[in-house]
Amino acid sequence: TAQSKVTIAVGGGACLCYLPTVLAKQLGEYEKAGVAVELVDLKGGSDALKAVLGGSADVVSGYFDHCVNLAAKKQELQSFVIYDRYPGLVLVVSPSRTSEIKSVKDLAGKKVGVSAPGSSTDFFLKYLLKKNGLDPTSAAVIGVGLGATAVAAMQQGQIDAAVMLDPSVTVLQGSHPDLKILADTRTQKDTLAVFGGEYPGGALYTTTAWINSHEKEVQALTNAIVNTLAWIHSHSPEEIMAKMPEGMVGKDKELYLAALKNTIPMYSETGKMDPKGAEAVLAVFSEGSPEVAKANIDVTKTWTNKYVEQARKTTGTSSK
Amino acid sequence: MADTAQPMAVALDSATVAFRVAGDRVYTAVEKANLSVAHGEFVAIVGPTGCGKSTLLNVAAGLLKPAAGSVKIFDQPLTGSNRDAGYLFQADALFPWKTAIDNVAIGLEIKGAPREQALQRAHGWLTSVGLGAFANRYPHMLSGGQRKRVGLAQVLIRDPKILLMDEPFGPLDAQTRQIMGNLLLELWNADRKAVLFVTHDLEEAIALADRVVIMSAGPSARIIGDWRVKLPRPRDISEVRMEKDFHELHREIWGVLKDEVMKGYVQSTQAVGAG
Amino acid sequence: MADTAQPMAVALDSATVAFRVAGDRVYTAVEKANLSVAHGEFVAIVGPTGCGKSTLLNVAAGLLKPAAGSVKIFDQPLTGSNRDAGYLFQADALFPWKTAIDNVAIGLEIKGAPREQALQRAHGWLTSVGLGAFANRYPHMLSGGQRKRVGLAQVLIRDPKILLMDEPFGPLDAQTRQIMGNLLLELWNADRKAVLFVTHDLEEAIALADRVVIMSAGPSARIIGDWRVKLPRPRDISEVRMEKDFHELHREIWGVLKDEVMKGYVQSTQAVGAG
Amino acid sequence: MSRPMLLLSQLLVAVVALALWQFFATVPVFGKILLPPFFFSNPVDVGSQIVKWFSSGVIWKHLIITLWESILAFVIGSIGGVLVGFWFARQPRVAAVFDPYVKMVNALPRVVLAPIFTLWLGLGIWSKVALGVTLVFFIVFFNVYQGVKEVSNTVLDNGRMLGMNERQLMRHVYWPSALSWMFSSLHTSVGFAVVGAVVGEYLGSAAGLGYLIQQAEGVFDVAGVFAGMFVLSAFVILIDMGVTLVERRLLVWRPAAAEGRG
Amino acid sequence: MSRPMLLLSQLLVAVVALALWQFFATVPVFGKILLPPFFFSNPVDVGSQIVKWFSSGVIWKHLIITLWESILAFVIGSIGGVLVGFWFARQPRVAAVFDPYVKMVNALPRVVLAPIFTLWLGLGIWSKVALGVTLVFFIVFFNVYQGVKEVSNTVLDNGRMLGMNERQLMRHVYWPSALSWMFSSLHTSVGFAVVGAVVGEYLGSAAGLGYLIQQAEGVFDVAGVFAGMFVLSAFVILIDMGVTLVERRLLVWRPAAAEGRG
Ligand SMILES: Nc1ncnc2c1ncn2[C@@H]1O[C@H](COP(=O)(O)OP(=O)(O)OP(=O)(O)O)[C@@H](O)[C@H]1O
Ligand SMILES: Nc1ncnc2c1ncn2[C@@H]1O[C@H](COP(=O)(O)OP(=O)(O)OP(=O)(O)O)[C@@H](O)[C@H]1O
Ligand SMILES: [Mg+2]
Ligand SMILES: [Mg+2]
Repeated sequence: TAQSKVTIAVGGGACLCYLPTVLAKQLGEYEKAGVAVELVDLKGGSDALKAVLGGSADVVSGYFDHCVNLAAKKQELQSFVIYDRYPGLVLVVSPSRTSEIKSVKDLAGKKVGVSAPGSSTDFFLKYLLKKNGLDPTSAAVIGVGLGATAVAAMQQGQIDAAVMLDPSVTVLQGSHPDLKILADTRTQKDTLAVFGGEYPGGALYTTTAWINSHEKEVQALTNAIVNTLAWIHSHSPEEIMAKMPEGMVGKDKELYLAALKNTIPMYSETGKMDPKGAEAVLAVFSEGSPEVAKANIDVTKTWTNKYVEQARKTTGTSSK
Repeated sequence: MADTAQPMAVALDSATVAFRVAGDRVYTAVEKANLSVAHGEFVAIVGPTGCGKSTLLNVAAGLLKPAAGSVKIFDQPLTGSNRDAGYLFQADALFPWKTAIDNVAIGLEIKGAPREQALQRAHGWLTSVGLGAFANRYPHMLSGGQRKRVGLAQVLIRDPKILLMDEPFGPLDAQTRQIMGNLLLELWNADRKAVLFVTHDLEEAIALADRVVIMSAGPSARIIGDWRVKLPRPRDISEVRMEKDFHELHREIWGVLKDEVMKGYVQSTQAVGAG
Repeated sequence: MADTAQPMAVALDSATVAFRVAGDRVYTAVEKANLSVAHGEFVAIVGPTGCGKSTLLNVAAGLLKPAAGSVKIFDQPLTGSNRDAGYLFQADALFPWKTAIDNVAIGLEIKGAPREQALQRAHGWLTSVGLGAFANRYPHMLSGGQRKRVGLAQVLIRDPKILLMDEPFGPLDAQTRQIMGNLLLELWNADRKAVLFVTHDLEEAIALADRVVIMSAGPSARIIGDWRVKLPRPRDISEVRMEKDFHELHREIWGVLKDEVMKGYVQSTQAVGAG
Repeated sequence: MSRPMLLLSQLLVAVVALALWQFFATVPVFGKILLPPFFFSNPVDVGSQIVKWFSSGVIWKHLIITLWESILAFVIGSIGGVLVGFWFARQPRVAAVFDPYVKMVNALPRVVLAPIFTLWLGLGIWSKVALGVTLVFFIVFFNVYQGVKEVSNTVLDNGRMLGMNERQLMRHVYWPSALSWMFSSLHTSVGFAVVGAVVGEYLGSAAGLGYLIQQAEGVFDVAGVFAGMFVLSAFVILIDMGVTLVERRLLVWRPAAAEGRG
Repeated sequence: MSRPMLLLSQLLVAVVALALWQFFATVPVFGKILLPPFFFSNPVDVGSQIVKWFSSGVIWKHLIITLWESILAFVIGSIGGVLVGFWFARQPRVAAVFDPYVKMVNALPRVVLAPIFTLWLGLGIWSKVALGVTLVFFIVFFNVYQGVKEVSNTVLDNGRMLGMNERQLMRHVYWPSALSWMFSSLHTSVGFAVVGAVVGEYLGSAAGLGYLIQQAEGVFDVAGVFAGMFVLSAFVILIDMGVTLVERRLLVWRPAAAEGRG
């Protein structure tokens, strides 16, 4: 059959949280499933989303929370496969403040870095503050990005804490082994503690209209991702790294491997959405954004497990 | 002064020209100048430095609008620049990015002449002004007098009906001046143009012109004299100076001019509101 | 020619000046020129247009390096620009961003004179050249002759030991020319400077100078004549022209010059490798 | 054109542009909205956002920070550009040697340099100023460098013959002669100074218009993004007017443009 | 300075700079490494990265895309700047009315506009070209606009008196007179064209040097980032040499700089 072409906009391809999308391409899973995929890197999740809404890409590989967020803007987006079951957001204390800041409560009146004001990291911080009985606005939010700027700001103590993602966290841990971590949603324990259930991170999602008119492609993409997830959980981190393109691994292979080991538990085994997780996303965003809170969002419309279930039937994947 | 039956090539009717100097102050350079040049007439303007000769030429060229009075070219009020006139500027006005020959040829090219032909004729003109061998030089590689001659060729090649010339022979030696003067007279004889010719050399003015106009010193310079030169045509510039009439006229005009210049010198030093 | 016991203010020793024109071709403007000006001597240079007068002045000013030969100023080889000389350029060289008075005062300010005093003396000089009332005009608001006179004041106010003047009175009327000439002579008399004065007006050259130097037509122009003017000092320019010696000398020089110009005219039209 | 006429025409242009924007953002043309509101918002929303900012006063803090950064970037970058431009123009050897390096540095994507600026200058205003400076500097530098080289040879020779030393030539000849070149580059770089400051804030900051814009962008509030950009642009006009005033003052000596004569 | 001498000096500067970099990146001064390798890498690593890219040939694909984008941005932006610059200079009314708007647009942070370019032009090269054009255009525009206004009044009057119509004045007077202004802006904007292209890629793309740099940055591979920027800058020099060649050809008529005379 003639392969249909799909462009996937990745919200920052270097982030380990998006690894399954790239790995699927490296493993040839997309071709096997019958789609030709082009991966396009964008600066962040919201840029990827805009590329899809504007019609220059077909599918977003990014954080599910945008689907909920945009439901408030009357944009119908739906995720069809979830590859991160934990969000991977880590609240880290600056090495020079380890002694002062012992818990989230101590963040009141402090400067906390997020990737950008209004981003997922920002909402996560606000949610944590609220959950710990603080006013969500009691910490000064500073946008520092996710990369070297954030690391520099942390190392120099220009900010007191930050919400970070891998590999930045691992980089900091490398130079500061006793790095103080207040919440680590790369792990099941903290995720459950913070959100009370699995909390979806990276997912493939797109407009409902596109899903409805491209069922075949959606199914193929789902198959590819589900197979890739199975592959990840049946191989060692070294084997995974060996499959990744050299540019994405970089020269510091040990760093990459360490970060990958930290991240692997976060990848979903099934690709399915946990309905409680979706509710949690709505709860988090309602906390930070009055607009979302007011919008009466039906969160079940923002995701579907239909294709994952179909995938599991047809491919008979072995993972449980 | 000139008879008005025939259409005048250039007719300034009580033209006043004022310049805005610092702030709101206004310097009246020329006041109520009446000057007309008949078709085929050669008029020379002589006057003390800074009196307003270039200003009058600019007005006739349409580059400067008089504050009061009218300018007519062949009986038509002048608007915009004067399309019938060729103007040899007092200052250097060659196109620095064109070689001498291109500077001359451009006048024809603008009218749509094919480039080949324009270049050929331009070369002829350069030779006439004694610069045949300098055709490919850019202006900055020419001497002052050479640049002036390229300018002369640039104006003459267009064969305009009215010639405005501002000290065209200023930076030339006496001998070259005569050669150029004769060249000009020859052309003018062949095809009578109206010429308005500014010079500081009274002898040159008399030798060339049909009429010599004298301006008073500024500010508010006026035309204070207008002599008809009754020497026979065609003239040869070096020979005409030998004639008795020439010397009489020269003495007469010089008498008026000399006083005027002295007056101007004193005036301009004290003039109120000039600066 | 001039006696060499005394130090020469300017001494060009077989100076050859060549310009690179298009590509590799070279145009030799002046060839093996020997010219010296003694301290306190007034030398006029006359020659056909484009022969190389300005070029010689540029060499004496240190703005142009001769291809061969030496230039000495007060017996010192000249390197860089000539600090002892004041140079009135043939082309317009005023600072367009300075008013007339600032243009004149700058010569003093550079030497460190207080501004107040510089302005006061500049005003005196502007008055001397007949422009006292135009002190606050920017150059583009002045007529050609007015600009030249500001330039004159700019050079003279510095009181340089050597004066290089390139057609300083070109755009002035005959009367103003005489006034300026007398001004120059007066200054020169009071405090003998070495003057190198380019002009196209042979009468002016004789009336002003101690020596008149004639150049041949280019290319490869040479100095072909050097006349001593034995008219008595101090002179008044308009009166000196009445003397018999004046006329004899004029006729003599003119004879040489006239031929040279005609030759130049023919030559420059045919010169090989000029363009 | 008289002054009121001019203002009227300018107003007209603005009104027409806003009307077109409003129209294409709300009314479908051939069944398609040409300026989808998700990307373009619409003038009414943007306007009300601006009004809200100013009436509540929240904007001032951000605006002042950004303006301050822009002005610092503009001043430092211009002074640097002018100085180095002059220096290069007067030291042709230095210029020849460093020429390729200057051009190389000018081609570095400033966004990538942001972490280094943060490292050196922290997250405060100075890292943003630095980003702006790297834009302004080159624009001014190249123009001043060329401007100094364009000095009329005759006027320069005259300066030399009047006995000016290098410093005096600079002050009395090169500087005034290069002024119109400099001002041309200043008009360009006013905008770039602001861009530098905003992009710097966008890459990491705690306040400023870039921060506001980024915040709006994070929650897909396009009206907020556009409002931020409008406020920004309006203030650029103010700074530019300042530049024009200085320019008028310094260039009084220029003949009026040829337009005025015909 | 002779040509080999010049090249030698340039080489020397490069060597010294690299040596200093290597030194400060590896040897602690007062117990502190001044250029921490995490942010600055070191010349050896960067060099070996470049060598690896070229020897394996992976770089070519990216390089060609980026160069192509830069050249398109440069050409389109310059032509646009020249045309609009001329138009404004010749239509003082239009210029007066639109002047503030041009300045406003110039102050928009291009980074924020990226999503709109993606919307209109897709994720391919054209959205990057657009970003570059918005930088190049303004730099060229402001200079050409000023350059046209700087035409000598006398020369312009001469053109008029020779009977030139507006088109001929443009070709024979304004254009040659504004050329040196134009070229000055072109030298500035070569760099900005590349910056535009790279930033565009950096914000979203599947190939190009900006993509390489972004990838390297994502895994904290500073050597990769610097290597990308070096390769970029080197190619800017090449484009600029092309501009200089054209400039020399078009400006043969200029007197040599005053330097050559004293
Ligand atoms: N743009 C201007 N602004 C103010 N005054 C001006 C301007 N142009 C000329 N003038 C003044 O007008 C008067 C006449 O100038 P014009 O150039 O016509 O003199 P001119 O007779 O040609 O003198 P010259 O023989 O020196 O060339 C002069 O006093 C001059 O200062
Ligand atoms: N930069 C240059 N490049 C080439 N040739 C030049 C250059 N400057 C001057 N020349 C030539 O050198 C010769 C002498 O020029 P110069 O300016 O000295 O003449 P001049 O005697 O002052 O003439 P004029 O009386 O016309 O001012 C001329 O033939 C001129 O064409
Ligand atoms: Mg005049
Ligand atoms: Mg000369």
